[in-house]
Amino acid sequence: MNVLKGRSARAWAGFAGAAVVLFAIAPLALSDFRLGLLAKYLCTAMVAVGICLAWGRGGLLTLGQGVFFGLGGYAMAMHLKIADAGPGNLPDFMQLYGTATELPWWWKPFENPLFALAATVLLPMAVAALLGLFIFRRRVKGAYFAILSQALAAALAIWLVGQQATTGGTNGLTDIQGFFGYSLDDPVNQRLVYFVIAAALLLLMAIARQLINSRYGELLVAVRDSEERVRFLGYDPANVKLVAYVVAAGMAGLAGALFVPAVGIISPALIGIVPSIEFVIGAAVGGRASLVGAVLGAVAVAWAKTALSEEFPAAWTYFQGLLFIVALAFLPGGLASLAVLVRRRRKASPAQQTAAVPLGEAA
Amino acid sequence: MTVILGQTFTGISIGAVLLLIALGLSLTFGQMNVINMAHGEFIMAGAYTTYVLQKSISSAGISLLVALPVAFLVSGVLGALLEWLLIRRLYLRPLDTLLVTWGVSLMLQQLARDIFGAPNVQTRAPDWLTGNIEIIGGDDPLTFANSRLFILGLAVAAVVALSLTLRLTPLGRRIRAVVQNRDLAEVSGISTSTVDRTAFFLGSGLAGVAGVALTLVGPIGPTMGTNVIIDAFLVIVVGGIGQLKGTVIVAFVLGVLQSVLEYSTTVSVAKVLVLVAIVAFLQWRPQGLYTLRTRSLV
Amino acid sequence: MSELEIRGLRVTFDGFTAVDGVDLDVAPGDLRFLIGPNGAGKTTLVDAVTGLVKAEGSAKFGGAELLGRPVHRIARSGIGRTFQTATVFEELTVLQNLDIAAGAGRSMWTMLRRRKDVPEAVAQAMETVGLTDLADSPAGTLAHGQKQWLEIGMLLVQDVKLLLLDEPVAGMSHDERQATGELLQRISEERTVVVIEHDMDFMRSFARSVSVLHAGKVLSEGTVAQVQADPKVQEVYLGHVEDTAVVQEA
Amino acid sequence: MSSGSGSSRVPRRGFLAVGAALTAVVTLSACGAKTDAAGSSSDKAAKIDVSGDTVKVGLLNSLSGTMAISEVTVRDSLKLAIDEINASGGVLGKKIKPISEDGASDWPTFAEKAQKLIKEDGVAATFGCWTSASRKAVKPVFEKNKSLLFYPVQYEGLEQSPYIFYTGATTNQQIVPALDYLKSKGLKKLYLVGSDYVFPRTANKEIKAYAKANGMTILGEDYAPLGSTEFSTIANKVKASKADAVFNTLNGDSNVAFFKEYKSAGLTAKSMPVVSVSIAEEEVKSIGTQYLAGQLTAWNYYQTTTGAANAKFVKAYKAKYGQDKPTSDPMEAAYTSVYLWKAMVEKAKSFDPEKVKAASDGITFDAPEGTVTVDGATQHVYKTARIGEIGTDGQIKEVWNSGKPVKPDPFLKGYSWASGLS
Repeated sequence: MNVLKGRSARAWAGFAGAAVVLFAIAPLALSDFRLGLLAKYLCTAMVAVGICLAWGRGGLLTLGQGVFFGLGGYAMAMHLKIADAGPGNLPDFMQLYGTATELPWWWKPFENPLFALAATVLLPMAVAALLGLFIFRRRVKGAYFAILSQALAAALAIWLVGQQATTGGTNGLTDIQGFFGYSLDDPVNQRLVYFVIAAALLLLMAIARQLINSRYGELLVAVRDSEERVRFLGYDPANVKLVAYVVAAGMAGLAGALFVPAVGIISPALIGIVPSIEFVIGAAVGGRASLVGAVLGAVAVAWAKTALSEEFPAAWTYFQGLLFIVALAFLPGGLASLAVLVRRRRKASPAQQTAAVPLGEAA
Repeated sequence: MTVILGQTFTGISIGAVLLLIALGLSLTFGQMNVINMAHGEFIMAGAYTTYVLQKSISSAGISLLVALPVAFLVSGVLGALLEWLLIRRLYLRPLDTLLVTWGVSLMLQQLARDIFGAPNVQTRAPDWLTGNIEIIGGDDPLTFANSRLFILGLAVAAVVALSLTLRLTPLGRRIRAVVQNRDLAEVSGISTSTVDRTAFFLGSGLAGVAGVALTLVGPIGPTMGTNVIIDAFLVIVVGGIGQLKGTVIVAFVLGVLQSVLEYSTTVSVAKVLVLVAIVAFLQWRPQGLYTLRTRSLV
Repeated sequence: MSELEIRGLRVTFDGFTAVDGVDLDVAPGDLRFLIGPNGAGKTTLVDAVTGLVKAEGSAKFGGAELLGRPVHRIARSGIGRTFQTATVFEELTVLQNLDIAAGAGRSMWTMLRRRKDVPEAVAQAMETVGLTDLADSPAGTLAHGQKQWLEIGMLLVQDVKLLLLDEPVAGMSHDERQATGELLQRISEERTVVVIEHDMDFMRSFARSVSVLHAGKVLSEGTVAQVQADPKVQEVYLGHVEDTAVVQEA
Repeated sequence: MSSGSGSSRVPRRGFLAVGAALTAVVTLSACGAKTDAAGSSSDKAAKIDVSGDTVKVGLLNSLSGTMAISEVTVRDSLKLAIDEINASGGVLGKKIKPISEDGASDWPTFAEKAQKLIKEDGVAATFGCWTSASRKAVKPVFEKNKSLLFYPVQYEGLEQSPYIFYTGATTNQQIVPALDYLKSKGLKKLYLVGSDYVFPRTANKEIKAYAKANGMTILGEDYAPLGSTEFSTIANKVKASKADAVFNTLNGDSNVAFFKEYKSAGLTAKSMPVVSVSIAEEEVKSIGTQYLAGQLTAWNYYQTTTGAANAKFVKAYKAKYGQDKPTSDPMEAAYTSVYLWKAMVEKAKSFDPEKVKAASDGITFDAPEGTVTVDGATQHVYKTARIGEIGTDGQIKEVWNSGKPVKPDPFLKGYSWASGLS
């Protein structure tokens, strides 16, 4: 029990430490521009939290997270565009490219801020639930699931591009001025957005942590490692996977929604196959099964992209390729597994090694 | 009438291209269950091989014909190399293979950019491939493009060659043995690692051949592989893993479906509809068109 | 306590008939051994009863038809099984493995909370299969025999009425077999147990009744002595019946 | 063992920590909101770094990703112009120091890098962007920070940002003249083929309005997803339509596949000419004259454009980047844009964007394409429209030009047929 207490104390300290870094140190140490970048990285980290849950714990390689990120982002951006335009007016791009004189019906509900906010999370979750229900029930798994996810990401991106008059086409929704009444021009409000994102990330991590430590979390790992076996224990693995998939989708949706005020744009380019794969890489590098690893990995990879591409654009591509190869082929547990190794070596407890114990007590 | 015939031919020729790019995958993904995202870059390697050969052999016709075996070798060796360096460590982790080979594909693309430059390069098609054959003349003519007929022929030849190899040669028997029961094959004295590498060589080599064919219809550039790779995987998934006939049928069905939908709607809508149709189909038959039913352990 | 009742069960794979019209009754409290040469259809029979493969005919447990129902529903109706190769959740601890096995009926709310203590049934099962000391070890680190026991423990906490065990003592030492056999005898007092086994010695020591399968059909049925005396059985086994242990194979 | 250790004993009191974190958020964000209550800040133009003897300018182009093909050439010609200016003494006595950033063909990255150039580097102006989407993504950044962007590519018009100078053609300097040309040749039945994005869709909207007013008919309109390389169906449709000519707004890779299919379908420049607005010398090189010879393009500049200024530009470019590198319209517009900025700064005697803007009207430059003049009202440029025919040598030969620079009219206000468009 002492061990348990020690660990929870450490996690408590970890959370507190993260809060201090995110809420006190980063805002003081970074310029407005760099803080804005950090906000963007934290959004990818939020997606990584969901990926950690669904992929790391549940074994579902979610190669379509871009879809949910995009749905959340578009839901948020649609509301903000309507709000920017003001009552009775059409968003700027519709006036430019469209022929409609009033909002399309499927835009109308987003006029309501509460609906839009709820939709950023619930819409991706609903889509994920529908898809998951079909896919997991029919036991489409592994490679099929991954390729289907990619196909869907591609289909959504192509569709959005094709509907220029109502979705902004390739441009996406840009030039977002305000965030629920606060002007995004103002650096103070940009900081506010950053704080909201940082808080949301911590909240998602707490939710994920609770799920991972719960009985459900144990069951999820069991499903990942041997789905059929779980079935013979009387569970329907489809439901177990569905929960993780839907939660991950909701997290990606929230990330997309907060990405919009932080960066000021959402576009089909953020939805397709490539961004969907890029969401995964951060979690893979940091350690897909470790929450902290996945989050730090996502932030580190996003940061490396900015830093490297500022200096050597071509090098970034090589480096990114190399990251995938090294992290997955040679270090499947990600950087987090290195940390675990180090910790184990320091303790080197002999108790762990004595696994083979003779029988006896059975009778 | 000519429109229907024309579109059917177009669909078949789209199917032939799909078939060529998917054929190599039917071996590496279908038989060996390796999701190799760098397959598209092996296609690219085949196309660049054509380009390089054309620089040294001035006759477009001869260089194209020479390119077929050379591209097969170049891409095949690249594939075998990839198998030896990375994939053999990952056979038990198919999803990790996907991401690792995605990394490889990024690096190969950048490599192509550094060697050949970012812009597309051009190859000349031989004159006998740029024209077309008039099937119905007159005011409303029906023509079949020579390049498309050539690709169709190439695809058919490749399918025949592959299925004969798998069925009749000792190598083919070994590949099938390893696919069906790896452990048993191993204890029966088959070197599974050699078989894996050979199968990868063949599959990747076929990608090279597809690359040569693509120079006749599309751009030759660093990203040409990524444009087609997902479609190719979908063909295999819908056709059923490990089923050559499934791959062939599905390639042509998707090709015709695509061309009909493109004609009656728009290209974007057609693309989306085809993808949705595939998802729906997999609801109905999650294991694809043809499946091997076996008694499986858990 | 209910009875397993199989009538005219047939399983075919692409034209090959693996199980060809099997009739089988296993009474409550029985400890039935299914034996037969490789390819006799033993495992396929169990697969069919537990919903893993499609089958024709009828398989009823406690009067309820099993065929055509999804795997997890069959499991929930009180039927559990193990596999030839022990399948436990290697990355989870012994305790976690057992806790999951115990929990198919848990509410959403319980699932989403942490496990606070060790459930009574789990503690008991750990005691029964002798893994209490290893409660916090990952199952992947267990010895082969211990994994088999963990699987049996999982069936116990799952509280199934019918246990279908596929070669539960494969790879165990003599002492371990003895302990396992005694465990099965005790378990079968309250439940129905069906064991697929190649180890004739083990079968002779612990079986209450035996069914011999050959080429998808039931060849012979009865007590150990009856079956061993059956000339048809001796013919099938080409005299190997007398050997202490027939090499088992997948 | 596909994944890392599932270390399972994990802290219990996560929620407590979250509680603490949330408290922190509420407190801090409350502070943020309060400071804002004063209202939005008004004047916060980015600081331009003019310390020392250099002035920085930003070069914002995709150096990686799908758009790198085109945008690298723009970056190269921007650098050429900067080198030339530096060699002749710089601007207001300061050498220009280019800071190059990679937009990576990704619109949010463009916005991010634009912010970096303005806020971190303190650039006096930024040159670059190619796609409309990237321009739309950075537009708010430049407007918020009151910093200048020079955009060198022909585009779909309907835009006039106070902080962007458009040195490429707007529609009335490229598409409208091309239509005039087709009309004058009696090619009145058109088929429209384009990539599925903003420029083609907007351009085609204008083309349809023009056709309606000028007795031309549009027989069909097809869009292919960006990067699409399967054009056999579109070629069939075009062929079946029996149009007089095709108006092509396809982009990038798609052009290669389209022209290969076009030829396979038996269509030629003689039987059904194609007018392209996105195929310049660089693209001709990668598609091949085998497929392109005889086809038409509409631009404001070709490598073959006559005049001393162009001879000098082509020579300098080839000397710097290689004899086999062609020059093209967007490259020329980019090159010109640097000189235009220099002239504006010198007239304003300041790097301050507001003063530069104020000085912009009437600035002229003897560009490779001929003399160009900045229209201060629209911040576009007067340009000469040219139609060219692609030759078997890969060069584009001018077959028609507008005679004098055309006044930019991004909203087509001077055209009655376009009244319903915006």
